[in-house]
Amino acid sequence: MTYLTRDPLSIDQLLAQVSSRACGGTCVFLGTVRDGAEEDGVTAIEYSAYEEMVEAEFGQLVAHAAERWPDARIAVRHRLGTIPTGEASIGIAAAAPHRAEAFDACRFVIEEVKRRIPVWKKELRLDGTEVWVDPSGRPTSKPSHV
Amino acid sequence: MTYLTRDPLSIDQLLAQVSSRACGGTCVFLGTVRDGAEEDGVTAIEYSAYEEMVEAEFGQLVAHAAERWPDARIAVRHRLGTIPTGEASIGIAAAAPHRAEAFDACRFVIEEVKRRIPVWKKELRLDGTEVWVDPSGRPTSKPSHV
Amino acid sequence: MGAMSATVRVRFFARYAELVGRTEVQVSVELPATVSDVVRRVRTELPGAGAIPERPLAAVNLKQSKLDARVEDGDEVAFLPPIAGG
Amino acid sequence: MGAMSATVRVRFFARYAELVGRTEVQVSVELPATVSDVVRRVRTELPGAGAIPERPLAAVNLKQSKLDARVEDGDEVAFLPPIAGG
Repeated sequence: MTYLTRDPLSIDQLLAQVSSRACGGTCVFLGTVRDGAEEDGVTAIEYSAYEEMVEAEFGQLVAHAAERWPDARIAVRHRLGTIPTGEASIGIAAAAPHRAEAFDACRFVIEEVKRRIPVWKKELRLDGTEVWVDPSGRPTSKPSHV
Repeated sequence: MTYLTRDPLSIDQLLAQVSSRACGGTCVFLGTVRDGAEEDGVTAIEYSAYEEMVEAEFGQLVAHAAERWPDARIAVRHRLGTIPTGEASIGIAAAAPHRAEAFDACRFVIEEVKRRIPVWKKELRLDGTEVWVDPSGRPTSKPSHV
Repeated sequence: MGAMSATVRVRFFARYAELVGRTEVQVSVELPATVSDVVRRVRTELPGAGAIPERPLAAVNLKQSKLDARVEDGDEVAFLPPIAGG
Repeated sequence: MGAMSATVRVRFFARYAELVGRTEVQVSVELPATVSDVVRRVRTELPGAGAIPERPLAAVNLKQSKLDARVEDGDEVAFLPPIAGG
């Protein structure tokens, strides 16, 4: 089971992984490459990872979620490589008998991803510049920030 | 713009409605017909509605969500008719610049739906019985519960 | 001089429609009248409607409404079973 | 009698890999040694690595690790820039 892919994410595939007759609520989260008010002409983000560690961490993270929400079914996939603006870099699906568990489990997974999954991103800008994104979500190119 | 359909719900269509370069997080909720531990051989649910009122209420609900999360983009569709176990009866998509708004707006919509959208469901069972579902989520066939 | 009367369209849904065996009926009430007056009239005169609660969830012209809300000629009054959407 | 020494595989990612111009290097340290010892060795001896912080986020054998954690021969030590996944 691999949590990483270099291909566009398929929501249908994530949904198929979690679907069950016993589940009445499914929450899906998609993180997409943004070029909004806080950005500055982002055309794509280049995602890289410590791949072996990502696989291990995702395995633990999903196991942890399964302990906390035993009736939930969870699927997650992170895309690596150059992802154009508007496309998804991560997809999470959580299905559960009731909606509260589905929302909570899905939210838990994305928060944990942000905290501990070793993935990095470099924004590629319209003007040709490339900027590493810092964990607060804003890019930094100044070494003093590191 | 209609919020109701008798056809299977299309997640792709909901996502297309909310997608935007400025949004980095999208939360989707699917409510599906369940046949789990609390149910008793549910093969399908027959959904009916006060259709004109549903359209009016959804319009207000989405407008209310747009006031509360001005940067969020929200799409919702409810399916009516006989929906087999495992298929979705409602689909909600909320996209926003940041994930917290996407989750919160999506959750708000489904909670409000449960509270005020005039839709009713009748479970169709394997044994041929049909049972109206009461708002607590459990079916009741006893008039004394009404 | 006779009292003014109003004709309202009453609609039934889901289990209530099953109980009364129809989805709508026209009802005349003397003005001034409230939703409660319409409920009372329907429950006593329409076969099967006695099983609808005395204080059902109601809507007037597509908006949820209190039972003491006024109804006017031409209004649409709906009796709503407990909502179970989503 | 010479001190025991350990060879560890050090891996660099993202900005750190750019700074040092490579993704991995073999480092020898005298035992007992900690992650900090590996960091110090790399920062002083590898061109470009001085720009890696003195106390980077680190992982040993795929698990986040404190800087005072012991390293053994054959371990994989990774220096991780601030995590920015999702």
